[in-house]
Amino acid sequence: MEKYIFFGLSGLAIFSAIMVLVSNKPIHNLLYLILCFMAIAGHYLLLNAQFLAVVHIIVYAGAIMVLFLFTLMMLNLNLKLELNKSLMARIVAFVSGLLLLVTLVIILNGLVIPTPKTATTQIGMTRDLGQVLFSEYMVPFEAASILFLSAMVGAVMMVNKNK
Amino acid sequence: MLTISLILLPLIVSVLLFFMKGQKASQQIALLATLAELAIALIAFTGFDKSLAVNYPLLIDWLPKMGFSFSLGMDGISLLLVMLTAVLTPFIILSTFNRENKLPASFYALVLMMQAALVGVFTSQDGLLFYVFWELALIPIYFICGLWGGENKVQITLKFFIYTMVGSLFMLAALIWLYTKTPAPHQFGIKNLLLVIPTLSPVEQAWLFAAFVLAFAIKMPLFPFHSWQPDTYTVAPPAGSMLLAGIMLKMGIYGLLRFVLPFRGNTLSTYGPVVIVLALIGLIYGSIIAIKQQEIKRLIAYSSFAHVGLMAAAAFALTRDALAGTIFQMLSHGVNIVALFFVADIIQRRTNTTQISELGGIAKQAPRFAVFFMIAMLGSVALPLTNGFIGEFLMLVGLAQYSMAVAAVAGISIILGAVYMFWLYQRTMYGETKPASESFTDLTSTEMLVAVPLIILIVVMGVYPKPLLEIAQPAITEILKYIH
Amino acid sequence: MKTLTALVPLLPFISFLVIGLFFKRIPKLLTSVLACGTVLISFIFSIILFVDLKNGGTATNVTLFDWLPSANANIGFSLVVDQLSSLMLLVVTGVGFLIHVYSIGYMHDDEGFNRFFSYLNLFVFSMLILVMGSNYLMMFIGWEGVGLCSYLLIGFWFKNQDYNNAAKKAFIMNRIGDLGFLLGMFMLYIQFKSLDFNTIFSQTGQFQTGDTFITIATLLLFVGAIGKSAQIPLFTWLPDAMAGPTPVSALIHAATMVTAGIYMVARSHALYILAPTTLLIISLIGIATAIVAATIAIYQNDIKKVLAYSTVSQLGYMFIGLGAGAFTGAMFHLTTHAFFKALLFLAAGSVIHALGGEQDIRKMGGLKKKIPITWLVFLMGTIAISGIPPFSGFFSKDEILLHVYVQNKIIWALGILGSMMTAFYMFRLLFLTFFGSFRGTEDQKHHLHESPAVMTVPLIILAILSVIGGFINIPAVFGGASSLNNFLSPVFGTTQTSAPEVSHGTELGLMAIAVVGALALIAFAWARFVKANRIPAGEETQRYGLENILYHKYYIDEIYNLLIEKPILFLSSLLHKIDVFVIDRIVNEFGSVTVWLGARARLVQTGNIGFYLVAMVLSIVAFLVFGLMI
Amino acid sequence: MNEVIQGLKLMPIDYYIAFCSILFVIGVIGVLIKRNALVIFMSVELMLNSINLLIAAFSVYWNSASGQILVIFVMVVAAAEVAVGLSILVVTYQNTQSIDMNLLKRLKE
Repeated sequence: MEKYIFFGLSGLAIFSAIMVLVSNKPIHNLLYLILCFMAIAGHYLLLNAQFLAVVHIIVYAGAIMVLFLFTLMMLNLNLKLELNKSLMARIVAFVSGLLLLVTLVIILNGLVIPTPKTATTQIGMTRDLGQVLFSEYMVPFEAASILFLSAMVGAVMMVNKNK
Repeated sequence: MLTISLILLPLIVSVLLFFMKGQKASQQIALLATLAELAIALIAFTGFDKSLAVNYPLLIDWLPKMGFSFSLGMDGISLLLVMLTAVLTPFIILSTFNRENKLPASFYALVLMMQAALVGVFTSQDGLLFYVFWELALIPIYFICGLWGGENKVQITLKFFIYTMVGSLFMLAALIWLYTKTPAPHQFGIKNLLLVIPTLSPVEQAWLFAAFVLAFAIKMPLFPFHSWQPDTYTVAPPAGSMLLAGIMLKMGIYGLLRFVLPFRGNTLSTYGPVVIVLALIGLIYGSIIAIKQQEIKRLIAYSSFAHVGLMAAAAFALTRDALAGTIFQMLSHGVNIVALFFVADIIQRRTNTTQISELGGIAKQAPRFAVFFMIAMLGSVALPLTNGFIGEFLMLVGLAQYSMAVAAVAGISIILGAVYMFWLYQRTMYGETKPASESFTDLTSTEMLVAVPLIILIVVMGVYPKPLLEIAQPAITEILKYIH
Repeated sequence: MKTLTALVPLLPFISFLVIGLFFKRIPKLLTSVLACGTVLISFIFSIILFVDLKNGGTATNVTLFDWLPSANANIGFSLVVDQLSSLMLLVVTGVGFLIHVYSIGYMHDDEGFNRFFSYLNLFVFSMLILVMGSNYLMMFIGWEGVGLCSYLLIGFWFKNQDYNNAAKKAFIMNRIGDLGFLLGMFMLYIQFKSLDFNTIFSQTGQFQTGDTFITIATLLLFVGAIGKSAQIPLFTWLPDAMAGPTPVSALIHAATMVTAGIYMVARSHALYILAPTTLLIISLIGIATAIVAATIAIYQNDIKKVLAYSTVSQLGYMFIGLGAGAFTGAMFHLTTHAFFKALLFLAAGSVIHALGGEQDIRKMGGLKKKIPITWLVFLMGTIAISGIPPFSGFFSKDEILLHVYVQNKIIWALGILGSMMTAFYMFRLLFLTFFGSFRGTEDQKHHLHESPAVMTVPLIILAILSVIGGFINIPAVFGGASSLNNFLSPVFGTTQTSAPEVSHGTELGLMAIAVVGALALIAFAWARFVKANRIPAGEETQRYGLENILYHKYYIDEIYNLLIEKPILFLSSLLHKIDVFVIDRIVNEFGSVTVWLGARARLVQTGNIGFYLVAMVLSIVAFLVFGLMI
Repeated sequence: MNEVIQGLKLMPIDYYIAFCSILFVIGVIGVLIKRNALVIFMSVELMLNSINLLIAAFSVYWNSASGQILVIFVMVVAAAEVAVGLSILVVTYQNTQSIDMNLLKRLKE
């Protein structure tokens, strides 16, 4: 049962990822990407990382993708022809990518991963995560907020500069 | 404590000087600092205990996990070279007193920084520290030559800088290699590094030998790595030339004695002759080239190159006399070359030229100067009872013990040395007075303050070299112990 | 005695220091007193030391301080006065003192008066160190020291670059010899672990006669003597050295410094007698030099040059003597030669002084009446050098030739020939200078005057010594006691063949041949230059054959110039070019290559992000693969 | 629900590794072959997500919450990055009327 869910989600993710590359309209790319993210959210659920799954949906599908979409709409890029590289470049790129995959697979195959400790704790639950996050990772968490702030300021500054 | 104060004193004064302005004040402060340094060095000299392997040791852990410590100390060779540095620097500073410099305070600050670095090189007991000081010494001289030099200074100084830097990188590589071979926990102490050498394979030893020799050969310089030298000596300000030729060049030979001679047995007997041959080639080659030089500083540069060749050859002869001679010659060459560059400086200041063909008849105008020049020259051509003779005699004796033929070839330099030095003297000092030297005034009292002590040094070291020679003996024994 | 010994060289040195340091301030009178006085005191001390030795005293050894501690030996700054050095001391300080006095007059008007005397005192000091040193290194100090003084004094009038060149030539040729000396010294040092004379000579017993080591070492030492004593092939500096003031020529280039080579060989006789090959070579070089220099002298027209070549020739005789094992003979000739050659030079100086600097004998003549004292003493000197009995040169030269005769008849015959030539050119010089009519300018004629007493008195004293100097060693055949032989025997001991195995008849016959030959050539000279009144041809005259070669001194200077000087200068330029255009170029090319590579590498940075990315990915792959392989 | 999760936990970690690798490489290829800056950004997001998933998987595998915290931080950074990146994109577009990556070559001039 779980297997089927796993493979189904994986297949969906890979398919939509490929479609991101294949389709030529940016709006389609975006939609396929969202689909892919949904599949990944499913994986999180499957891992019992409920909090992550929710955050993932909110942040990626909700925030980031909307941002993309917004940019897309604002610049009205959808009507543009897809800019494609020369065939040669694409082949080279594809081959290098495959090479990377092959090496990765070989290496990761060779990894000996020790068997985990038996555990049944609900680490993916919001409560548990929250405890860890606000105790152990308090300082990085606050730092992250500063990062956000600066990113926000930066983004505004940049776009504003020309006006 | 004594050793560290020898380094810290000039360093601190140097830092202070960077924030100062004005020629007079900075001159005097610099001079006082070097005199204080000399006083400390003299204390070290009088309190030196020959029976100890390392005098005045100082050990501060720096990176203990890496076996790297701030470890200083002196044996006889170190002490003599520290003395040389301490004695010469006041003269070098004093020799600039009549000269208007731009940014005088920075100039003296750099000279003092140089002094600190040189003392550091000579007293380091730790390989990495040695390297740090070695490179530190390069920085001030780079600025001294680059900022206060003559025509084409930037290009020539840069070449000198990169060239020596490349050499020292080889040394660093060799040091690190040795370090990784020390038994765990790894140690950077020079003693530890040297003890490793015999345990290495012949191929490794050969590579290390080559790396060290290359680094020192460029510094000294040894044929055929010398081509930075004539240009640099010519273009550098007089004080820079004095520092370079008088003291800095000794770093190379000191390195040879410290790091290369302890390669025992086969490596040394296989590759040592290569160095000797190179040194001899340089010796004859430099001497012959010097004969036809038209520019005083360039001539002195080639003569210095030739002398260094003899020192390097003698160092590899590996006999007690040769080593004593090499060490002694380091000192006397330092004194003589500073005197000669001072002569060149005076001529340049008075006549605005150092072209030999434009000079002549100076002896008539300036007899005291003529005497000073004459004695400096005699020291340089190794006339008995001058300091040059003691060193050359011991070196040649040592070379003769190594091989009579080598001594004979090396001896030719005695003849050639006389040829070019007397030729130089004759053309500048004798003959009809040329227009450039017509208004040549004799030595001023400040200049006498430099000239007279130098003369005294040249003569006294030649007449009574015994104390200096004896101080170096235990260190030589130590070196020879590594070899046999 | 020890204090005395130390004071002998020290006094002139102190005088040198005082005059040298204050040469601008002290008056000439003080300089004269100081310079001459110290040498005189040294002379007196030398006499005391001599008398002590003469009365059976033993050699005095003084070590002033440890000079050079080396691995094998502690070379001390030490002096020794034994019979041999005592004899040299007398010559150096005695003749030196006379020449100092003479110089007061000769240099009186020179602006470098004080400088001159300081150099002269330094020379005396160096020479005394040379003869008194008790080891080879001490000797070498003096050896180089006198070379330096010789340089300074030859180039005394340094405005003239020709003089300076002569001075430099002298120093460098000496240095060539010195290198040989040094190498010889090294061999001894390595073998005997010492440079001390006594230590070395006492160990010579372990060597067979003709031992290769000894032969090479002695030959190398002899190279030093060749340079210092102006023998073939390093003799050309000595005639050029006449550029110096005449007292210098007398003191350094006739009486003392140039004899250092003879002294050195005599001092090392213990080694030399073990090396017959070396002795033979010494003989050959000596006779060759004697003949070559004598032939050149025949055609020289410069009064000092003639004397210079004659000095070279006489030094050749001394070496023949050494080669034949006549160490005493050589020392004897050295002594008498110091007397008469110093005399001749000083007299020549007096002539030059009288003529206001003229040195060309073609412009002299008829001076006999004008400067009678000079003429008389010059005559004494000339007779002495020509070997006419009972003047000093006869005895000393005869002793040498007698030994040579026993050893090698051919060399003896050549020696007689040379001595005949000596008689000829010396009398040629005498006749051309003092006989006939005056050939100089009217101006000079008016100024002709005898030198002041301060110059003539030393001349007279030297003349007397030249006449009677031979009596210190009258051979047995004249009923003499060979006192010099006896005096020196503690040094040379049994090693020297003091009494050649020839009958008195043969000995007298040999003497007769020499004397008759000399007289014949004197007569020939008389006929040619006084009777026929022949004057040597002028500078531009075309000369032919042998005369031309001799006049141009066998073209030796030109040959050296072509074979040594030119190639070295050429090599110097060539190597300098190589240095700049090859060695430095290679270094610079390293820089250029780096710059070039940088320029090429820059092209990789296209700015094409796609390319960067691909490169990045591929690099990651490469790293991973590399990691895998390890 | 718990049983499902228990069962899933038996899912071999290798599968996750393989899946995430593929996803990652697809992202890489996307970055390489596209010239549209927007799509390149998307591909980057894809790569980030693949890594995130792997981290989360290992976090569960090792039973350690830190991994999931890390994922959160990665998301934070990704969001910030997207904000800045997109604004750069907008500025670029305003200047060049294009979002072709190749045009950025001109930056060097």
